Amino acid sequence: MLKEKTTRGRARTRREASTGWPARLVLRRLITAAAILLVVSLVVFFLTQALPGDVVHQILGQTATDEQIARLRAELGLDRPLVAQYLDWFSGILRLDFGTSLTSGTPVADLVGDRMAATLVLVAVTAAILLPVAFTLGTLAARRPGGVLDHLVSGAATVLLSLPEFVVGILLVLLLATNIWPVLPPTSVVSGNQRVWDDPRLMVLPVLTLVLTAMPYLTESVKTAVRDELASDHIRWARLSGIGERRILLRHALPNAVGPSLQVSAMTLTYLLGGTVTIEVVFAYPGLGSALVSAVADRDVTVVQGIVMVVAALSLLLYLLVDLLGALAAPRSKGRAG
Amino acid sequence: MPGSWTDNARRLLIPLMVPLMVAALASCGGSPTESPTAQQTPSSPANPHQGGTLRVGITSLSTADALDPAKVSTAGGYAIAGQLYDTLTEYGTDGKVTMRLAESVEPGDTADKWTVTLRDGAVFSDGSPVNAKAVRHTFQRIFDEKLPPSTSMPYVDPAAITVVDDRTLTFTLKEPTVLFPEALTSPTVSIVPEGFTPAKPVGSGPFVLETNKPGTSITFTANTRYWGGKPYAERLELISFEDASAQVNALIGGQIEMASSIDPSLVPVVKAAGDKYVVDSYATSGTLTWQMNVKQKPFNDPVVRQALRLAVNRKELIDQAMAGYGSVGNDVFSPFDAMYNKSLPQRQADPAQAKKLLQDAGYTLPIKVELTAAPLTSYADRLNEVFVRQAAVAGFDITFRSVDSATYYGDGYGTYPLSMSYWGFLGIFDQAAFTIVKDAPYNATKWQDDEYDTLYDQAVQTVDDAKRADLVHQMQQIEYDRGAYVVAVFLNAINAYSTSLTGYSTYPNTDGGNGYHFNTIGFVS
Amino acid sequence: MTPTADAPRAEIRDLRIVVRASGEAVVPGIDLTVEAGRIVGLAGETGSGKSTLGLSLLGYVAPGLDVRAGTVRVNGQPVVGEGVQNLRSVRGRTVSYVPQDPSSALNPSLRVGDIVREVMAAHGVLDRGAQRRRAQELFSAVGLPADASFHRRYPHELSGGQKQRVAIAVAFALDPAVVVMDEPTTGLDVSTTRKVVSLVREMSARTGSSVVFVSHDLRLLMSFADRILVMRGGEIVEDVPASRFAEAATHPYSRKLLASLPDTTTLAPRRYRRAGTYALELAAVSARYGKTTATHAVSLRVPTGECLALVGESGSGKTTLARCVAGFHSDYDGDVLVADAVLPRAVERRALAQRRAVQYVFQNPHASLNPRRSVGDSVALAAATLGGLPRRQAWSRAREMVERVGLRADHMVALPHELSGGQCQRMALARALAAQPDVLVCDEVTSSLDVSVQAGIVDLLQDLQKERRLSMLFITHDLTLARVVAENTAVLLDGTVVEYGDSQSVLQAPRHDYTRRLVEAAQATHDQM
Amino acid sequence: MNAANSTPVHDDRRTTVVARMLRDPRSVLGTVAVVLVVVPAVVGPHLATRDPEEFAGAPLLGPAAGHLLGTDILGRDVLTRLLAGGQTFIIQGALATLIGVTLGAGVGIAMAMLSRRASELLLSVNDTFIVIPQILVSLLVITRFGATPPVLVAVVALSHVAHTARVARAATSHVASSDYVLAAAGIGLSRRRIAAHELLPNVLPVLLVELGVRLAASFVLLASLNFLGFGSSGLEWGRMIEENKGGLAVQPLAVMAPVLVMAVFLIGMNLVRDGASRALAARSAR
Repeated sequence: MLKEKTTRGRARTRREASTGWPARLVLRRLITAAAILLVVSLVVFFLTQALPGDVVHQILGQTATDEQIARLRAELGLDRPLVAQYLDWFSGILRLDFGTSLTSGTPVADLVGDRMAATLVLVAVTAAILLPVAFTLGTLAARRPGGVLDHLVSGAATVLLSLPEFVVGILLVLLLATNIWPVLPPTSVVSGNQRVWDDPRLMVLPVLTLVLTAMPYLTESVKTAVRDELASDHIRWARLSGIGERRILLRHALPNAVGPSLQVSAMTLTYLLGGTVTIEVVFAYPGLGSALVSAVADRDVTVVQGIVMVVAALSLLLYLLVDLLGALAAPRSKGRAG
Repeated sequence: MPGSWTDNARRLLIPLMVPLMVAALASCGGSPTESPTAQQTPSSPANPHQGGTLRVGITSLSTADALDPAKVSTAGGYAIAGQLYDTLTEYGTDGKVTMRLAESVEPGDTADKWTVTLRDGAVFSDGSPVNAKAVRHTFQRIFDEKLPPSTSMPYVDPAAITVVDDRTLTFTLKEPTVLFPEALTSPTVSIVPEGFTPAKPVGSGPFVLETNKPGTSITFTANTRYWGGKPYAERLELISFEDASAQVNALIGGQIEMASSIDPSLVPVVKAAGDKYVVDSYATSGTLTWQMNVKQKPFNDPVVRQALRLAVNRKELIDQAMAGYGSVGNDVFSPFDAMYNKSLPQRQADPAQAKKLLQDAGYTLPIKVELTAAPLTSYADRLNEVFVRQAAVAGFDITFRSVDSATYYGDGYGTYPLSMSYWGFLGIFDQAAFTIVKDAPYNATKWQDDEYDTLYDQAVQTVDDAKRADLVHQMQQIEYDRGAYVVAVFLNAINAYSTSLTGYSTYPNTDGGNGYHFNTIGFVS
Repeated sequence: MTPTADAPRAEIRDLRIVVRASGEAVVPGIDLTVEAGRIVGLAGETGSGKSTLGLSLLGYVAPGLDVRAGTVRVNGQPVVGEGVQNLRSVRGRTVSYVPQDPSSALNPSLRVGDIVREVMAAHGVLDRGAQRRRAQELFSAVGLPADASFHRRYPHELSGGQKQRVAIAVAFALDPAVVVMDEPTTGLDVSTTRKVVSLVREMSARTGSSVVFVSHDLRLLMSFADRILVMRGGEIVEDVPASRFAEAATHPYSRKLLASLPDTTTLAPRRYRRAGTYALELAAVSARYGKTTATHAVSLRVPTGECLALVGESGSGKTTLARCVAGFHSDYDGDVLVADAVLPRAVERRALAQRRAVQYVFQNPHASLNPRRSVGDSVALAAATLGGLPRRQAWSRAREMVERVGLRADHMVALPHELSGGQCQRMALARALAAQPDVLVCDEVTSSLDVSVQAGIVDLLQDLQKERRLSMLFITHDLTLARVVAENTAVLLDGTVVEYGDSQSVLQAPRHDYTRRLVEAAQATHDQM
Repeated sequence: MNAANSTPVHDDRRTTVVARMLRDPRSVLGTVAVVLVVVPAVVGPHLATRDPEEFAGAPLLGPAAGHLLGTDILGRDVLTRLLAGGQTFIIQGALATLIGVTLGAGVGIAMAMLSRRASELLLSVNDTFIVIPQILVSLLVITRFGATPPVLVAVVALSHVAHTARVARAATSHVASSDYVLAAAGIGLSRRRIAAHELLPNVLPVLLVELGVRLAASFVLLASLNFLGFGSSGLEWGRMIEENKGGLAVQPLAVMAPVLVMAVFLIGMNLVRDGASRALAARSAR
């Protein structure tokens, strides 16, 4: 209903107001993001504190004497009130100091830095393959609803969607690394100071697994978005104006379909950022997810916090980026973004 | 249960190997006359060559692995310390105490005076000599800084360590302890030079540190000055695997040459992968033992404890949960100890008898119990499952609660009526001192028996082998009759190697692949 | 065949279009010739096949339909039937199309300048610079701002009329032989409609293009087309020059259409007023959208039992005012009073009795009924919640209302999509009546309906008003209609009341320029008849 | 008054959604697949001749007479366990999905209905849950409360809420601005009734799609939690996959049997869901 009320006058004010939109949008989103990060840190800190046992028990185990426990507690500063511990940690964060790992005593940044890089590379390479392939497949399938490709995509999506990532990973290892046709390294272990991306072969299987497991949902989403767009009035009009199919797809349909699909992409990549644990375990991939799980098991609160903050910040950044991209691709969304 | 965050619990058991009690020096000779299981160690056919990078997959590295040997409390830390540092004594390939940096560790007239003579020519990786001063410094540092070994070696008086000459020093202990040489096998009392700092980990071990990525991997280069001769491998990498399957896959994929302590169920996987790999399995004194808490119902009643021991089918546990890789236990520890009581009749599963015992004692069956355990090894859960099932036949309704290790050792620790522990790699006295005698620090069963304690006190002072053996047999008879541990199985060390390696051996009283002795392993030319 | 100036621009021969699934004929067999430079009006109600026929000129049939026989040629080139070559090169260039709803037909992510250039680029006409100049020319030709900043705007930044002008610019961009316009003025207000049709005339004259103008608005066609065809059931039942339509149309259906046009000569507002009381009062209502003010301190009164018409272009704020009354728009200053009591702003805050007092009928009848609820259920729901009736009585009240609005009880089990627009609007009315309101707010209730259906609804409203002494706020852009139904009329321009008074005098002696223009526009249409 | 006299088209409405689905081969195929999995899962435990915990031979044996699908890592019969382990797994997964999607839909619809300020606040809270790694929340909750079936169901349900809420919010906003929702307020319906009777039915098709995706996600998450050592200790397919994954190279059936059955079930469910969507769409199509 609202769109009918767009008078010339209102259109102009809206347009003028919108000239500064990226900066304003970004600023607003950054403020919200900061608030979200604050809440995330609080939630995670106190949730971790609520776990049974603590890092001191974990370090000293059953051989601990009360004196040792007390001493280690004091050494790690765990004898202070929770709020003080949190504030201490938080003031560090404001100076971009993530603190030191309670178990190893090394700075969290050092401990997590390499793993973060490894995860980022994994997600980035996955995205670099996943996004173009999913968008291409989804778009092609959308061109002929009910066509062969459409059914193939849906079918493959359902099958892959129902396979846990680790099963896909293990099957790929059997197939391509150990038993059937061993052409690839079965795990992503690296030696010494080598980085996992120094030998691209090491990344093939994890990336392939992630691409295969993330593909179905994204492809389906792209397919739906493009299909809906292709059925729209303006596409029909473009066809009736003699505009070629290729041009209709690329210039008329895709930009409008990109927005919603990007949202799904961001969702997928966010999931990969913090959720590749099983893959990391299957391939012994030195990433953030397994470090996170270990840190939870060790009750290494500073490491848990550090990883979660990094993942959350990256996710928020990703969503911001996606919203900006979406707004650029389909300008109407900026009207809705506010 | 996969992986090694679950193994976190396991690595915590290593400090239990910190030996402290009295030892029988004289018992150094001889190996167990009867191995609990047939050994299938292929002997190393060819001589190792110098050079190459040896990559070892282990499932236990963690960020808590300390580089300071005195702070080592994790399996990964233990593995690392074994490369960087050296101890005065160690458990050898036969499971008995042998000398390392020490040439000899001799008691004086009484067991409270000990003379340690150092090996000639041992140096630290920075070139400084391993001398009496360094040894004294090592102990003084531990006690000055109140490092963990100080509490586990309360009988050591740091002020009463005298440097006699460059290679000789004497210890005057606060109380007589004939197990002193055994205590010195602990990596936490590795010898470090004066001015040692973990930031620059200088030791006299076979390797020196190259790079360390905590919890991920650690790389070493051969120590050319190592007293035992330069290690065969030029470089050594320890690579962490969260998942037992990934570790084996890495071996099959040629990414590591050795998979240390693999899961028994993965043996067929290695074997199916072809003849480029060997699986080396040998019996050890390590065990996953169930602990019945006698302060809690229903195990305050010896009849119930006896019934549960009778309920267990040990052979079936090994066949089903450990793919046959293990040896049957008889509810007493330390099968590699020369004084192990072999005359005790092997307890056989008899659930009917167990049930009858319980019913005769007036119990209404089933008896409900909760079993609390952390996944100590990749197959601990499996053992527990089979155990629960076996116990059910005898009238126990056991609920198995699997928790992570931090939870396990948290507030509830000590209150679990039934729990599981990873023990072993110790002699009978060590084990008793840790877990059985009165005031034993790590006795999760809370079991205490005056007769047993008297026997222990006598035995620990008895110099005569035969007499002491008799006392030990009586101790084990008591454990067998009314103890609170269910020692049903002993674990095999199962290591998988590429056939390109040679030089591995057995270390039945030491955890880890090849007892973490990687300097003796090298590539076949 | 070389088309000459006199040769027919489009020829349809024996065209037969059927529903693929059932074989039922949508267009059973039609012949049509469109001469050069002529404007052919295609009239008929929804479902009469007029759009299908129009689109066939572009070689397009809707999914599910099949061309079974016949040929369609444009400029001699076949687009349907034997010898169809590349439709793409014909579409947009030889024959072009103006869609019904420009707001959904303009690609939201393209700038309007690009939208015009796209069609040139698609046919490889002109280089980029020349395209830009041509776009500028076209924009000024259709009366849009020709400055560069306008080219950079996006469709959502334009008004409905502007959007339609953009669509027309696109259609005439390549001087096509034939332009098919599919109800291009639906949803536009009367003055905009007026402007659009004169633009079409002008463009047709300028380019020599023939225009096929599909519309259900017979009066509009009579005002500017050269020739009017009336379709019914897929057949052309009437084909006469527009100027003589009123006299020459012979088909009974044509006569019926003519008869249902509101008779603007009979202006007899009926008065049922009880002196001194107002059913509805707006006191200095200033409605806002965020920081934008939509209406400026509007004060209006509806005497009990009378009808007030609120007239204005789209965007003038009339719907916003109506929504303030109903409580659907709560961001306003000032007061809305019913029976002298101030209503809470948001409908959620209003007591049931207050909600009952004001009922609202929406412009789009299909959108105002829950698509997943039977229409009868919707009516009964109103009776139940506002009338406080138990289920059984609610249903009988609903049935009574449904029958009163001219539908049968068996319509009640239908879902909205199963009813026609007019039927739905009657149901919506029935729902409003079931609440037994004091004030009925009618928001452009006839504007999306076919003309013959419109008349029925208007009659019904008048009857209801008489019979139930309903007070009404009647929103419309159609002055003629205002004159028929309302005693008083208020004219709204940019959120301000510029004229307010007796309908008769407002129309006969408009004081404000704007009102005068509106009256002239309506008059012009009327005069064409 | 021709419009008023024409009879509404009734044939579409009289046929129920179910009847329409029965005429759709894909829905029928899906139903068959689901039945093929669910019936044995329900009936299986009662038909089985042996205790699923009983040992049938050495660990990881291939198929043979005594054990048609071979033995698992402990030497138990895979077929018996497959039959016994479906019920719990399917119930847990389905329950978690239903709870999660219902909660998410509730939150999403609430977000779309609340005032802008409240809605934005809720959206931020919701986003907070989206950016915290899902696996972390699961681990924290399971570590705190133990891997009991109710906790697992709660954890898996929780993992769906934020995303479903986003989806539901988008769909609802679309519907909430429609005239018939205003009309419902106008005839005096309460917010709750508007949510339940006006919004929900019209958001349902979107939620149905979400339900299908989330069901698969539930199963995958349940299996993954098992893989990470945080699964339940009871017998169910997820645990079977985890227990036996090490032996995949020598006894693939122990892993692939539950995986395949799970896949067949999900594919079936998806076909049914697609069919339901089509049937609903046909019902309200013009």
